Amino acid sequence: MNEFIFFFNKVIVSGAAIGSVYAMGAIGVTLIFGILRFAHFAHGDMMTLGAFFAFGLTVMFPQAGQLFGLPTGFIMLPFAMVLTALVAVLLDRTFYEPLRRNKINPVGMVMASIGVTLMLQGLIRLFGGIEARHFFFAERKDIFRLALPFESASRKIVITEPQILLFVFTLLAVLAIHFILNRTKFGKAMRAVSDNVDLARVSGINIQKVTVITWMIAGSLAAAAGVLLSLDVSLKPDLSFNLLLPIFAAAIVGGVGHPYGAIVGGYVVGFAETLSIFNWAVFLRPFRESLPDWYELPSKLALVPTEYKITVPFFILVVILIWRPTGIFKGKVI
Amino acid sequence: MKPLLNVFSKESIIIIICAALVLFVFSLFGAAFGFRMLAEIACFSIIALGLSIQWGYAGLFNAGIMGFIAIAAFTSMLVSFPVNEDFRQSIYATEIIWVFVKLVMGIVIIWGINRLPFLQTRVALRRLLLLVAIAVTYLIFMQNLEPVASGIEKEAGFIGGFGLPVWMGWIAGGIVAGILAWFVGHICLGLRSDYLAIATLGIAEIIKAVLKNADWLTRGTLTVSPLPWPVSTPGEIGFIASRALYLTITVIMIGFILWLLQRAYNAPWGRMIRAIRDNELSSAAMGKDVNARRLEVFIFGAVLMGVGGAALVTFNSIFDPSGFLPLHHTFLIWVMVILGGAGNNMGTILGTMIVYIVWVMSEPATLLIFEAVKYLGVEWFNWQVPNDFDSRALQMRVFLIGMTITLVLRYAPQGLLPEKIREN
Amino acid sequence: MNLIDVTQLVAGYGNNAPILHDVDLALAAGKIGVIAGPNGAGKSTLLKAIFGLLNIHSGDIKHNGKSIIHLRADQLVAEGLAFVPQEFNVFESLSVEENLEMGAFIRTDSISDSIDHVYEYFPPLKEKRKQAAGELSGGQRQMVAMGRALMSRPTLLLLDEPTAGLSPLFMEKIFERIIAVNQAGVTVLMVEQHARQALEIADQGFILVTGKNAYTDTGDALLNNDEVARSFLGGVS
Amino acid sequence: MGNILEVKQVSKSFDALQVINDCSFEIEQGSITGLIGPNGAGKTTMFNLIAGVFHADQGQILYQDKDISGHKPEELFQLGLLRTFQIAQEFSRLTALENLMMVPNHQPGESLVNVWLRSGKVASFEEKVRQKANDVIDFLKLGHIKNELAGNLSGGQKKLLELGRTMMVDAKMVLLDEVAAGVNRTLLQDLTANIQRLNRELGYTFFVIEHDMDMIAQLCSPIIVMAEGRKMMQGSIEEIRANPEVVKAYFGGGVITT
Repeated sequence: MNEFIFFFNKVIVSGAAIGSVYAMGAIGVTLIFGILRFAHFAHGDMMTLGAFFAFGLTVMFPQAGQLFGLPTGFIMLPFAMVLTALVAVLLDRTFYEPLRRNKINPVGMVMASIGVTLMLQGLIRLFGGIEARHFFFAERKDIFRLALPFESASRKIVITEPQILLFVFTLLAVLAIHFILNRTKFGKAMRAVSDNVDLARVSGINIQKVTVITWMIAGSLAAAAGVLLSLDVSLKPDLSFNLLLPIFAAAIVGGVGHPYGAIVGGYVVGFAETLSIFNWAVFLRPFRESLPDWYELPSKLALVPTEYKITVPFFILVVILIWRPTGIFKGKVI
Repeated sequence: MKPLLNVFSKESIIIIICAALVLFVFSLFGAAFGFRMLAEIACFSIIALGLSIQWGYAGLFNAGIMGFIAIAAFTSMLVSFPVNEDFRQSIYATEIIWVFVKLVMGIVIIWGINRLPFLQTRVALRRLLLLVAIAVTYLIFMQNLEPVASGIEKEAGFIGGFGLPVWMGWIAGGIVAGILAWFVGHICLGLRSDYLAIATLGIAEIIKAVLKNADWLTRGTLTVSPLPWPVSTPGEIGFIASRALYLTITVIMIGFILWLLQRAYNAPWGRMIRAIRDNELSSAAMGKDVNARRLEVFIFGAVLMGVGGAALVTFNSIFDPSGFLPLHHTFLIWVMVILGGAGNNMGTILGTMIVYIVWVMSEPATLLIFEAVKYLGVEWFNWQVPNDFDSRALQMRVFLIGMTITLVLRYAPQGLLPEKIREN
Repeated sequence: MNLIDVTQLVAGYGNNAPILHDVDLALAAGKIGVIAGPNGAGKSTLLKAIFGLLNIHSGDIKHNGKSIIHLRADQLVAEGLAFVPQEFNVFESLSVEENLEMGAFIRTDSISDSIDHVYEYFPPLKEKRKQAAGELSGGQRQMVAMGRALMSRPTLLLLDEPTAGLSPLFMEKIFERIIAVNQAGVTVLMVEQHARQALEIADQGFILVTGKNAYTDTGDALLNNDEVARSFLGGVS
Repeated sequence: MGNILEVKQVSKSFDALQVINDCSFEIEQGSITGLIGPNGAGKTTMFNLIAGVFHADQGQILYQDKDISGHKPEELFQLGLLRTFQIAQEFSRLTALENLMMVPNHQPGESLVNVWLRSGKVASFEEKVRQKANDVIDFLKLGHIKNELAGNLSGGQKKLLELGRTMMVDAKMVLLDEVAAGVNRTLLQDLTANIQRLNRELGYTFFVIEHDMDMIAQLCSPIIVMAEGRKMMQGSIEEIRANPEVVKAYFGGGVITT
């Protein structure tokens, strides 16, 4: 029983947490892919930027959380989302929009987004330094330990407050995205532009407004993912680069241009990561006696050593590209 | 005739600027530093030429140049580094061979299953068997490698090299980079162009992770040095002479590569590549195997990146897996190529010179500016200077690289010297 | 006054050589205009030029007396123009009803009346309202496309070969619907390959040849013009 | 003579849209067969299926008695099956001459090894290719623009270049997708004459999509009429004009000249 609780803590809770972060990032990437038709490499740094906005606000008003009984960083989340959304729109206006007007090819756009990512990285580290920071410098991070009503279960299920907030927020975000895309005029227009941009134009849809809204959604979700992730672990400026590959993998696994696919893809990648670095020896230990003598139980029996975690999303990506390039849900662009 | 004259004069202006920059560096920092910079520029030029043909000739977006450089540098180190006698005499020398023999056997079995005649029609069964075989091979390999690897680390440090001549190492580095390109290209070249960028980015990170963590192979963070040089080392004949010699070798290599490139580009091969870039649909209808040709260009470019990368790391004489940075080893090179003009060899080399000199000079310049800021801040506002101020200041260089990319894309997407359009 | 006035139009794709040379076209409000001519004559090009999708080298296009050559597509829709392209004219992943809503994007008032209106014009769409437009047959798609264009309550409807690829039966239905739309007060300008049938319902016909005006007259006059009949309408009648 | 191409019960749909619907026909070796039908009847899709751009959902396409469904365009090219495009697909940044010179496959100069190590062989073959390209250019009377970038040519010149590309190799069968569109009358006469000459002298089989009925009448026999994704009838121009069903579906006011 203890082994299952261990498994639950290490794989299910952690996987769901990181999967939620990937999902929120991937929604943004997939929307930009669908509507503006390029892979946005600066997405990871928009996440970091959002987290830094929230951190800055937390440092300025460390007491704000006590008013609501929530972590201050979480209270600052909406502000960080708004700020990042504005930055995203601004970035589009300054850097991407002129290139679109020049009718540059998608690869040129990808390269421009790499330019943007370097600029953001430079600025973030210039002002934020390069060391890791913690949101909980003034308050305590609540960690819940739930005991299970079984005799054999002496271990407890561990879940942190930021993780719970992350799950709740992701659920709300997904519902909101669903509502926006299927019930609002601009959400439907986003789907229309993603489907057929020329027809959308002649239908009188204002592509510019749709673009702005896309960036606002992508930017705010990126900020939310960045803040919630750094609340749970820590805020590192090099957060972005490690997130980029899993997020792209999630978007492609789900089918590019397909927001629901991005959510599924996010969790697929998240759970794949935790499953592959999980130490399966834990499950074999209870049977130590019954194992054959020649088999020496290793202390660590993971599919992938922890330091090679980055290979997991890549491996998933490669498998998908070979097996089904359109992703699980049939994506738009091949 | 007039446009040709214009291009010529533009080219010569840029050459004069480059020469002036070089002179400036030589006079300010001395000949030893100057030759070092030139040798590095030469190595970067080889890498940049590789990118220039991938991007300029075939429009392939390689966002993982670092991976090709790193794996080539490792290969070169492995081939040319002196033999580690501790390892050679330990039992692990044979055991590690066995581990890899088992791996090869596993791969042969996997390949065999894929080819089994009676499975050709049963796709689901074949997939299942393949999956099981891959998983079993992988697990056995990992299980077997683990003790051997830690044994090597404990008793011998790392496996050392083969002690072969450096030039063989460079060639081997190029070949391995080419093989890597074959794998990546095979998967991605038929797909949308963005996917190649994502995949290469991932490959680069994975190679870096492996090199950094496989201590038995690379000594990991302990780094391997000094790497043998193809010419006399500074210890023997002094900095200026040895660096000048190294520069000579790399310049000869560039000359040879340019000859290869010009010749290929002006031949029917170049015409075909330009045709494919122009109109994929029509090229395919004219019987050109578009994907195979793209793969060819991708591999060709990767080989150059590998050779250039091996030469670059050899010059620095230290193999440090953590020293491979996407910024330095991928995006700096991108800036060189797009600023200089993708597909134009001269432009690429001149772009490399300008960007690298500016990059090198930007470090002292940035620090100088930020010192001034710090001074004023402390004097006037009683500012609390963060203790990592200098390392923060250097982030401005990252910003500048990013800024250059976006500005060039916007205002000079063809680069300083655009690719020339041939007329018969 | 004419609703749409094209004068001395020279236009083409990008900076390439122009396809239309000094084309004139004028259509009064409430009429049906048909543009016909051999393939490659620039019929669709003319329609696209009116809808701002081409590079206009010289000449002018006036709608209600106001020059519209510098307007963006969404501004043209606001001006009262609507355009149905020949191909890819529905949002395939959106439902029929969402397609119609997209046609009304520029409107801020309630659109449910207009949707009901479209269903009256095209009854088969009503039962398919929740279905993705990509799953419909060619004829139904054409209905969705026309319905979508009508949702902006246009005064001028531009149709690019509305009957392409449709069976004769469906072709007649579509023509019938075009007449109904016209009778509701919408001016229609369409490119049609089935020139004879189209000219029969047309008030005004424009025959283009290699990017130039060849014949311009009323529909009946063109049908009865021997020279036109011989060169462009075929001997069978 | 036998059939060079047989299309057997081919169907193709894009998503829910059935474009080709159980279509069958044969093309005789050495003929110039026309393919007409209203817009949207599936003519260009049929071409793309034969040329390997798309693959049929159902049915077979036999070329010289060999099943070619599933072959890629470059493989069909090797088999002597060439096509031109409805909208000219020139190589815009290559000169007109280069547009022709790039066509022959397996040129020694297309292999990097040859380029670097066997320059003599490359140069001599290149000379032959250049000669041939010049001949074709002269044949098409395009000598004055041979060093122009193809992107700067007029629509008609691009079409001629497309036809010229098929003359650079020994094609067996050529699919022409609306060569006449946008070509002026005098040039069209040349084009028609060239097609007939290629057919007569070199034994090319042509399969021609065309809207210009003048050209069809002058050039093609038999003519296949497609409507709604399937073959409606096949016959000579007179037979087709006499068929009331065809007249209704296609000519009933369409573009036809007598």
